[in-house]
Amino acid sequence: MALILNEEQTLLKDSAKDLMTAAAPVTQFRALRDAKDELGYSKDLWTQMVDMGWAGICIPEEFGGLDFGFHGLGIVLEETGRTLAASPLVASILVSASAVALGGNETQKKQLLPKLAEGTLLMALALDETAHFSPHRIATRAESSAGGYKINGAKAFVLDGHIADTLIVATRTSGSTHDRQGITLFLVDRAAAGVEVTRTQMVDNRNAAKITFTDVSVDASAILGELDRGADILDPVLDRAALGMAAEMLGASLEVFERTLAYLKERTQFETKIGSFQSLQHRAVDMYCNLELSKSLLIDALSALDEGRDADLPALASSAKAQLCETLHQISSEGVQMHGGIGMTDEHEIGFFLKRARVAEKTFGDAGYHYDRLATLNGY
Amino acid sequence: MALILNEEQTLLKDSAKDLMTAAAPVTQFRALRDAKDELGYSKDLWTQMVDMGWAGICIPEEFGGLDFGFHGLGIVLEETGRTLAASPLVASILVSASAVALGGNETQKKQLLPKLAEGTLLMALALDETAHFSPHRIATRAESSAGGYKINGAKAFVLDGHIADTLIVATRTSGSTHDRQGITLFLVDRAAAGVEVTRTQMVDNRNAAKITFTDVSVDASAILGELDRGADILDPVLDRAALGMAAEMLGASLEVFERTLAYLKERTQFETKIGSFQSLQHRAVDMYCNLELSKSLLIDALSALDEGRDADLPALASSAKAQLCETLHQISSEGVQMHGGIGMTDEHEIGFFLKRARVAEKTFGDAGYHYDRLATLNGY
Amino acid sequence: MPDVDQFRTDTRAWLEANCPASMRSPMTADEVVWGGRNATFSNPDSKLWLDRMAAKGWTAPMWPAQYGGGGLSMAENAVLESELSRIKARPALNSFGLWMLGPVLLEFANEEQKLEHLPKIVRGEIRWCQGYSEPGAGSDLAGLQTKAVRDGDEYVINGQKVWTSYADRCDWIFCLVRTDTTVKHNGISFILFDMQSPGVSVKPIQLISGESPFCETFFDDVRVPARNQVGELNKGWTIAKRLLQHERTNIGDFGTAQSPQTPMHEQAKKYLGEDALGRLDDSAMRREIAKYQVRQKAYGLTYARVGQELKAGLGDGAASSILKAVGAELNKHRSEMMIDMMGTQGIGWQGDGFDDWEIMQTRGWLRSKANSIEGGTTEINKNVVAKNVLGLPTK
Amino acid sequence: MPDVDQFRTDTRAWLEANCPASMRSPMTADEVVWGGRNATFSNPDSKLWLDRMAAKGWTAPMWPAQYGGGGLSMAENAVLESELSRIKARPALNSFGLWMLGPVLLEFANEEQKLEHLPKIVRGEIRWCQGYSEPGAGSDLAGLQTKAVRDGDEYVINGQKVWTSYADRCDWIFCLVRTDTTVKHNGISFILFDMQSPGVSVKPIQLISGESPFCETFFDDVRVPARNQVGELNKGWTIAKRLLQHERTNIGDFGTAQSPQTPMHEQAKKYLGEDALGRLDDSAMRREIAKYQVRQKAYGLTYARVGQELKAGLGDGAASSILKAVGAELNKHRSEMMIDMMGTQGIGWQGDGFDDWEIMQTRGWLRSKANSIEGGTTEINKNVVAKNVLGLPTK
Repeated sequence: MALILNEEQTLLKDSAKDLMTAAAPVTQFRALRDAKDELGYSKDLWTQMVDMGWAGICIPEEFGGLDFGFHGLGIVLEETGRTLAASPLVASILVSASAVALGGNETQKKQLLPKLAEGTLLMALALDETAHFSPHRIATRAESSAGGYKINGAKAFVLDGHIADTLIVATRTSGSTHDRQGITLFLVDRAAAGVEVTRTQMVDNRNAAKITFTDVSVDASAILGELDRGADILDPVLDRAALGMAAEMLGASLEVFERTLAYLKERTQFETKIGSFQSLQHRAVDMYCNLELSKSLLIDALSALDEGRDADLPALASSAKAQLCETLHQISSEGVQMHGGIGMTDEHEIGFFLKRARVAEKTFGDAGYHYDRLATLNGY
Repeated sequence: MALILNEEQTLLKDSAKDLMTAAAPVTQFRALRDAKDELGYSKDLWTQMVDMGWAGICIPEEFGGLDFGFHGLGIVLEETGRTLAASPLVASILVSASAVALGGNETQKKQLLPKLAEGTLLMALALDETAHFSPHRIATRAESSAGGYKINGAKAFVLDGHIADTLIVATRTSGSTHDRQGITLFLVDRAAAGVEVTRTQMVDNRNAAKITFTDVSVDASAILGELDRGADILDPVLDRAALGMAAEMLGASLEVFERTLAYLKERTQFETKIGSFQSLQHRAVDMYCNLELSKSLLIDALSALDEGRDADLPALASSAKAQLCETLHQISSEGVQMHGGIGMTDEHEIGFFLKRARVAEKTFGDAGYHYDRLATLNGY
Repeated sequence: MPDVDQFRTDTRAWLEANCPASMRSPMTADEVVWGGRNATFSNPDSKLWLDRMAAKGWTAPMWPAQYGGGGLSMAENAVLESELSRIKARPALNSFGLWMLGPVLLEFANEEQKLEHLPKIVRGEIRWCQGYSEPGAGSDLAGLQTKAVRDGDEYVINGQKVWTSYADRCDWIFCLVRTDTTVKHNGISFILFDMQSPGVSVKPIQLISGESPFCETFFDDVRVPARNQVGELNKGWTIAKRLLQHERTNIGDFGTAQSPQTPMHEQAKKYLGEDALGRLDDSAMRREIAKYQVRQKAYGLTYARVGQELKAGLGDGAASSILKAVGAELNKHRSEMMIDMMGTQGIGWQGDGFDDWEIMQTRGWLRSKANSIEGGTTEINKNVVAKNVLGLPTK
Repeated sequence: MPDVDQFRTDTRAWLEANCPASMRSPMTADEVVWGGRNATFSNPDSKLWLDRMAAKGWTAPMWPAQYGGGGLSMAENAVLESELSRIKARPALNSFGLWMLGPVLLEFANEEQKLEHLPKIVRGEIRWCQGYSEPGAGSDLAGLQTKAVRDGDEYVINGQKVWTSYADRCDWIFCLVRTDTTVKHNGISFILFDMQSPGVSVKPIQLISGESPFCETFFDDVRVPARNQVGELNKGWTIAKRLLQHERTNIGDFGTAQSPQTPMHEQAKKYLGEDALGRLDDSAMRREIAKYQVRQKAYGLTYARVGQELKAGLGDGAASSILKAVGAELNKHRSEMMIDMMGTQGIGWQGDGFDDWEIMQTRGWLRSKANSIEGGTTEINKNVVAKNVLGLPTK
């Protein structure tokens, strides 16, 4: 049970921090936002990330990846979280590449993973249908039709849905709306007839879309995994997704905490540094406690994946995501409050983290979702 | 909507405070506890209370009471809460006299209310059957038998059950265990054959008992209110009970707050009064906020009763009890923490309030119960 | 009180004749009349209504008539208010001049200043803004650094203000300036000047929630006649504090001002659904809403209670000291709950996929974060309550 | 390391031969061996086990042999610990002398003092208590007032200590006394004396949770040989602080030490029931337990992580600074949840109607309130973390 980074991981962390600081500071995020960029991410930055091997970081070597382990991706996401870097890393690699690697047949893996690893293919998971994360709540139907399937339905909050080349679409092929059984995943070309993508502008500028499917025809070979057994892929993929988000959220939490601490040491009012006020000190310590607890949960869960402690993963992933939701919620709110008026201005960067916080909380399940899941997993 | 006391009420408050300070300081409560007194309250004090008219404070004049209004009883209970005075006021007057006044027929009122008002008859409500307040969860059965009824079942946490002369017993005469319909209240002589009373010693020394009923025979004339319609009496009685407890809890909260504030101003560590530490100051302000909010809820709910705003009562009573549970929970905990080591000793009085707090929270529904009820009342 | 009865009769008749029908309904934020040189009236009746009320001095009913006010007694004012409220009349004029500057001019200004400025405030001719906060002087307002240096009959002003509400639309500013750099509170003066003076520039502030009425205001060698100083030299802090009392009274009123039209649990049901028993299909949110509703109710009752206590001459209204902090926390909490229950519909910024109401919730959530900062931070508020109300010692 | 291998073989053999079978099982609080003049052994094997271990010096395995210790190297000590743990051997002796006083005597005492006291600690002959806190000196320990005045070859001690654990059963006390009243930290000396000295009296303290090991200890003209002073005159604060480090390390370990045998949700189901899907029949408590379990897990992992970091020479173990405060809050919260889920069965004091486990929960809840007070309050702990770990300024 490794709770510290090994040498390779430490090197990765350092290089990730270096790249983010140099190539993707928060000013770049602001520039993308203000330019109302159509892609919503920087292709240059993505190329640099791919060059570092991050797109293939947890893809097996035989499919063109680095096979560095999932922990490595967590390390990278923590650093991208610190600068709010926009990239296809979450939707395309953390989620989609995981889904293909876990559920794809050899043909699909050979076809998709190398392109994902080299960053030329972008993918996205079209899952949510309501405003609340509930992964087995699938009403979008895929019905047999002339040797293939016809998909009808609507998806919301599809991360990177507007830039993906290929979508993984969760559909219902049997059972009723909340059943775990009866969900089937399909690989769907975004350019296919009947797919309509509407980009949505989230409060944190995170890239997402709503997508409707109207009589979209797919071949039976487009099924990822087995018919009606999509949840068997979905569940472990979503554990990885939650964990990856938790890593990103730890990065954001650390960044806000460090910036706020620096501000407390620098801002003078009443002829004294405001960081000398005991009530602010105690609140800073409360944040620090949450950060240290969060780090421990996250590193254990990431290690569990690489150490093959698969049975523990659901509980560990839910614990980490739930705690990071609490931690980032607290720290992003306190960050603004402790910065005072300046923290309320768009000109200051601290507010970006508050906005990112709430979107990240809702992405792949909020604290409430994961607490409930943990209780169910533990049998109560 | 009176949110301040009128002149009469102010006079009552002053005289209640005077009596409690003089005749029932916390030292008296300690003495009763240490003496392991069989009654668990002071008969002398009860006589003095009765002489002040408190036992009859909300009993109509025609039945020997003062008809001063329910608000008056709230005022008195707030003051008894400040000194933790043990008396039959809650079980016998707040609860039982209310039940008789609201649900009794003329015969019952004539027979019981004058004696209650003069303090010679003590009564108690035998309601709870589990460890959690759930007033319609009645499994104790009353079955028709030879022109009367036979009662079988077990009751827990019957306040003053060990000293009551007459019990009001909630039984099920139809329906199933959680139904509102089908509950019948019976007046049962505590000395009746088949009634077995076991006094329980609560952490705060509050007087309570467990009572079992084995084939206890009662006449049909012993029914209080109507057959199967006991909840129609129970519900408004329990609103009054919750509200009375909230008043007592406000008194306890104020007392702990004032004592703690005094300690913060007096205790010196590091050559400075600990009350000058900002984190303690801000926590003291948080308590003060809760106190002021609590006062407002309570006085409005008490006024509502006297002003005949009966339809509002359930929501107001639940709001007041829920808020007072939060307030007293917070203040009693902070009281001990801010007193430091000395607050942990049995020799110091502050710990008594912590113990009373948790028992009072559980009495007639804790915060969780009342929040749920409020949500149901408001239709969500 | 026969006079008052007569006054009521007269007032009712006058209002009947003079208050346009379209002024007898609630108004939107866009319809508020702020006056000023560039006053806009979305409805011509608004101008008519303002002119008629101003002519009677009833935009400032209790100010003395010689300064353009209505000259009413407290009793008469109460009648006027009740008659206005009876017909649901809109306020004819809303202005910082009326509820912030005017009262302190009446108390501290000289006769010439009163005669110059008060009538224009009453008539809505000049719109005022407030030059208080600076980038380095927020909670510690008295730490302000904007300097006014005497040069003959003028002051030369250099420095920067921030959070100047509507500075880009206002005509004049009442401003705190440093006239002595060797002392703190006793080196501040209170001065009035025209925003069109050379050297004044204004830059609107974008908030995390979007557009805002706030501005940064810069003074670069702005020359102001020395006679525009109100009160004594270096005694401006006394005036500043008095004026802040008016401001805080106004900002404290979050909970009621921003309380939602539809009860929160109705919105919750829309986004979260209900079970077979009609209960909200999210037990944690159900509990949280109930908690919120209890505190919201308590907050409103505390407002009312303090009012009754003061009216009855009971107590010192100490409980009012907590209303700003409690109100700010309540509104922030309400906003967090709203976007939480809305799920991913609560975190949209603009454009496709979100309706106007949803965007308003998200923006409102972001805006609410300032509730515990503006008009005195919650931290400062608690310091003050600890000291002044609870009597806790300072170190 | 052939020596260590040999040591392991020898140790295993010795333990096999010398550790009585009844000493190879978990023990109850009553079975703990504290030693001392009036030592009690609920099982004769306990005495046998103590004597055998003490003879080898293995009650203090790493203390030098000349003071009765085992003289083991770190590597050998690790072997001994693993072998003891392999057979689940009970600690032969538990004592403040071993884990608090001994280490500082080794560091600060003179040769005579070491030879006098350490062997008796190793053999469990003398049981020690700690004379630190006073009624007026809690968080501010250095504010202590118990005076020691020199009189020839003796000190005359007057004053009062509080929270002296087991003072009523201990033989000697290590005590902080004021030897200079004109300065604070530099006027404290560290002194040892026999609790049977004339003038010493002890009064047990009743806690809100009931009986306790704590006492008040009074000194009335107690005469103590001056040679019992450890270290230099007026330099006792250095020793006191070192000793506190040992104490705090020990007290921080709440969460694990007091974690319940049965998972909390099992107890919850017993008192609250479950629904048709096997979920706890109280959704708010269900959520709260999940939250608690996440934090409890995080707390345990943080302990382990700090250990791994220190072992790997990474970081400064700063995270360990939060463990006491977090552990205290966790345990307090757990206790509140326990009595809450138990309803009226969680608020019994004693006697009919409550079983032993229930009473233990109630008492444990009350006792838990001290977690954030004893061994340094949470407030003091946060001050220290803010300053030393976060580097926040002092005023």
